[in-house]
Amino acid sequence: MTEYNSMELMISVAARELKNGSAVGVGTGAPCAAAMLAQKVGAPNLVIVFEAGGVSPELPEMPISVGDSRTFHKAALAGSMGDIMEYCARGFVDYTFLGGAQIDMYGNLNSTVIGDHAAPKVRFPGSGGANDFASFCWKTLVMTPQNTRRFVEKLDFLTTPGWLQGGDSREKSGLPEGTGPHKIITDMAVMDFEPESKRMRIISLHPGHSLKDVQENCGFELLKADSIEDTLPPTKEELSVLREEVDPYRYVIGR
Amino acid sequence: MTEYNSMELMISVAARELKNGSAVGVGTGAPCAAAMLAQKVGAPNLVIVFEAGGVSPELPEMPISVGDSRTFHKAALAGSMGDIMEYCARGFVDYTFLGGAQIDMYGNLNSTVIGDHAAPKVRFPGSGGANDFASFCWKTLVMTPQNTRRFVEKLDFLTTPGWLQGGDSREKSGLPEGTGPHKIITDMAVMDFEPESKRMRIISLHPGHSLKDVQENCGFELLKADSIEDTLPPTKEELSVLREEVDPYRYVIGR
Amino acid sequence: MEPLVQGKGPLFTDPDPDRARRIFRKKDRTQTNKVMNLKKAIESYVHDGEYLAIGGFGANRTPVAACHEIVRQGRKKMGFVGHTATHDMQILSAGEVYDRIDVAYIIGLEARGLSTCSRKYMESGKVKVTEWTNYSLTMRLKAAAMGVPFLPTRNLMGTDTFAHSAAKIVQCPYTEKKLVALPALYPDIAVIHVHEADIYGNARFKGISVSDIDLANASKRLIITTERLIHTDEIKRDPTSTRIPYFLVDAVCEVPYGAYPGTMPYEYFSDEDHLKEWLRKEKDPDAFKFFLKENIYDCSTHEEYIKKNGGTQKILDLRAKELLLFSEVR
Amino acid sequence: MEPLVQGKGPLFTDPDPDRARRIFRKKDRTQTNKVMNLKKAIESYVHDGEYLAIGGFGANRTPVAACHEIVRQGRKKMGFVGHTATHDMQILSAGEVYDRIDVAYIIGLEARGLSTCSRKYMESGKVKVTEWTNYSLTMRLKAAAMGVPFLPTRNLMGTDTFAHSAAKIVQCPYTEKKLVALPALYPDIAVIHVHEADIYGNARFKGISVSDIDLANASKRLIITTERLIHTDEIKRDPTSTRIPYFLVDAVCEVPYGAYPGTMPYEYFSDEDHLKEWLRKEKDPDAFKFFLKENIYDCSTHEEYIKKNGGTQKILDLRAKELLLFSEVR
Repeated sequence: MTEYNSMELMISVAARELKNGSAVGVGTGAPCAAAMLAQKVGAPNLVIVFEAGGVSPELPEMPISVGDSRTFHKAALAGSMGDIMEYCARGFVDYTFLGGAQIDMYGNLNSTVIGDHAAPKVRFPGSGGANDFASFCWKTLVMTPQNTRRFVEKLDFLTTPGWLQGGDSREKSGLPEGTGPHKIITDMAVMDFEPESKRMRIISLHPGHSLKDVQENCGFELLKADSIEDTLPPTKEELSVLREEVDPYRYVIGR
Repeated sequence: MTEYNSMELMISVAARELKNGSAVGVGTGAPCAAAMLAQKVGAPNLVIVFEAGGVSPELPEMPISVGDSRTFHKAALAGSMGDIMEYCARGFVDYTFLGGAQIDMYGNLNSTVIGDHAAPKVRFPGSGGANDFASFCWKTLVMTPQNTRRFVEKLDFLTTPGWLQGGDSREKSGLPEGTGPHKIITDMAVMDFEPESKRMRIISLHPGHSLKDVQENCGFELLKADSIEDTLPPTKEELSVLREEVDPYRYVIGR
Repeated sequence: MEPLVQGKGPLFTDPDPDRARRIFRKKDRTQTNKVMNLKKAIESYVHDGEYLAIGGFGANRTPVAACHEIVRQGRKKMGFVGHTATHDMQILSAGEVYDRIDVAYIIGLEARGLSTCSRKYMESGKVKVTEWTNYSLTMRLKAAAMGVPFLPTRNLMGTDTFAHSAAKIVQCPYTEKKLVALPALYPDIAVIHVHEADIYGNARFKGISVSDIDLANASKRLIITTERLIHTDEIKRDPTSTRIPYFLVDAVCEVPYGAYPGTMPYEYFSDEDHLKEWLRKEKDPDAFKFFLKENIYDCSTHEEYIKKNGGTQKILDLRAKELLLFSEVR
Repeated sequence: MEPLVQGKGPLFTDPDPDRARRIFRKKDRTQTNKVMNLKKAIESYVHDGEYLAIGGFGANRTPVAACHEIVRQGRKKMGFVGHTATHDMQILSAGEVYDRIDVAYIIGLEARGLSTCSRKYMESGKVKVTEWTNYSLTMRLKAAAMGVPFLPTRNLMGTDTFAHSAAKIVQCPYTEKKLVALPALYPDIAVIHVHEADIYGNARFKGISVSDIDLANASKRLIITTERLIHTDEIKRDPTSTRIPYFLVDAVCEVPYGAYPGTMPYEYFSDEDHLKEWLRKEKDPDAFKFFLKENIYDCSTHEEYIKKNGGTQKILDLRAKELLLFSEVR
């Protein structure tokens, strides 16, 4: 069986979530790699949009910025941030891929501060377009390495909405109906959210990882699906496309 | 002294109101002729905007439509209706020129219906952009032939805001501060509005017209300025530019 | 946000963004060949009783061929957005296509005069009316495009236009100023005429955009009629020039001179003689009936209509009148 | 329209459209030659304590030369809109130009990593902060552009981002849905970098517009830096391509490679080596001080800065990396 690293696994698993004929709003790095991989393996009609204005580009390589000139290379439209967010707000964009410094059991994300907002221990970039994408796009996907520092009981700051306090709290908040976190893809497992409580739930384990590992590397109690799958490792095709076409310089998948 | 008709007089008088370095939102016909005349006689830097999106064109001839291709001929910008109305809403447009089927003593205009709105005797085009221009532009100018059918005590329908019910009623209504009707130019006289009551007031009489004529051709009582001027007739230059450059086919000024 | 006052006009469309989102969610994002003839496009996407919007500005970059086809196919009981509706409305009135209308500018053909046919129909009592203004309707489309149920503006207040609208006056939570809240307008179907489009529906046009970008975004279905098809490579070479991306579009119809007898900027100017003939013929019901038979009902295509009115030579004459092509040499 | 909830962050600018209208009313509409050098433009139009906005997207079509000049002239105590502020913010932080900021995206340079200098400054306690999102700031500029005190959106709700914003949640008068009301943002001064402008300020650029059209409209004063001047006849030949009309503009500065070391689409790609050097040097205060002296304080022009970093040959290399120019031949 082919060797692969955990980033290659996460990107491959993430790419499989993106259905052909749907649209995804992505940032730079791993999410963009997953979208590019999906386009080249089974979802040629996946529409990629970048918050700065690029619509459906033919990406010649990984962008360094969601506004750099790669993001509208041979695009259908080089528009505005307003155009992109309006597509999202109107329900045209099916998925978004996000990450963050912290995530909680409801899939809420922190990318703003560690410590008190008035005098932060660490200041992060803030929402950027994450809060917008997570508010408007139908399904939010999160790709992140898993550990107890990242997966926390309580966020220092709720930057980007997941299921908020769980249950029907998201819908009650006023955010568009039918939107919310869909799957969390870590270096150990895939989680979804239990339909009633909206709590994070393990649905699939990556090769070599046990339920125990996953729980030990999480700062809150994870629910477990009735039947837990084994994550399919990256296929030969996924790996070769990822390594040769998507990220030949291994910016994202590393060495 | 040169011969001229009342339309030529009205357009010449109207053109003098448009200061160089200001902006005006106009429609087709006489208002456009006045703006074009102003540009060629003393106000070369008058900016003309058309509600459909044309900004600062070099008009090769009178447009037939405020959206035809003349309205952005050698223009600074061929934009959108939103662009134009946003300039107006932000306070960039100093004047607008309007007309209507009926006008009252506060400069309110009717271009919607004669009779009951539910079952109108006569249906007119409606506001178009008139209500928008009159709401947003600083000064509304009206050019209209004068008679008791047009100048009425009570409008059948208040399409476009003048001073509403007079006094401070316009400002109280919520319309942008400092906007409102400025001058009414008829085929007999020029009127402004008395600062307190905001009632229409004669300030200048055209050659050959008396206060009596003007009042007799008005369905409501007109106020009179302390000193009433004699309207300067069109100059030789105004007439030759109007006849030879602005409206050579006499679409507007007639035969 | 309790409204302080509200207009008494009927609201013909649903401003709810969540219901609209469910429809937009279902729209296919795949790049598929959407080219079809106009007859097929109108049959497939324009239905009795729906709410219709026509792009352009009255008789400028207006999908006239599509208006003829809608009348030819006998659509009825439609809602219509009378947003500077001039010649387009004149055609639809002749077919009595609509029975309710959001009015900003109707009946008139601007400097050309008023349409007897449109006026008679509007005075017939057959049409429900709500009053607005040009900018109000643009903002209503923009609200829909932005996926919000309303947008605030500062026009309309103090007038009967407001009183006969379906708008509401609210108070600003920051400045306490009064503002008009304009409800989002999501047309069921819009038709927009452009200079160039590819087979997927990526479309572009030159000159003023009027309200067509917001209209394209707001409409649940969208038919593009285009002067000519271009290859997708040309779109991808210059994505800055794209005005409408393909995933908003349901059908692409190549209709040369599709805006005739109106103006298509940079292509041909309006046929003023023919438009005058329309206005003249409308005054005599029998003559007008025959005129419509001749020019719409007996034509199977827009090309036939143009042939009857001068054909290629007429088009060349109108191109010579289009100063955006010819101004330098005058 | 009583707010249901409101954020506790400070509102740094006045959303009142009538006060803004009085300022826009005074702007000269005459076509006058506004060409001046960048030093003069920054001296004349950018003042201590004012609220500043920088166009483009972080390190893409960003007026970097203007940011250097603002730092060189020692502007202080400014407000700043951190709307995808990346390299621009990194420069302004080095000069400690701002002491209050509306945050959407700050500190980071996206895939390149985080700026130590920006982060330290943001953690220093010297800067007042209000939280927003990219779209929220775009909408705040659009509200100002539209001359209304707020616009409604459906993001932010339920989060600490909202709690630390200056936004308010209101109820829709049509659907009773909760909406966020975003207050209009009128910057005192904005700088936008473009491909081409004429001497009056008619400006155009290719590629994504990000939020620059709304920014140009919303700003009380506007400086355009341009890769090159073009003749007004070229603007008038193709008014569809104009993005910013002249009467919004106060100064036009011709600054070739004015976005270096960022990307200027269709012209040159970003100088990733130099941007990495910035990030590296920031980690050592003394080295960084020297780096700033070298690259900003001791340069009298942007040209000098580029010369120090490879000059013409570097630019040619970066042009070769710009795939919008070179992709076909790869």
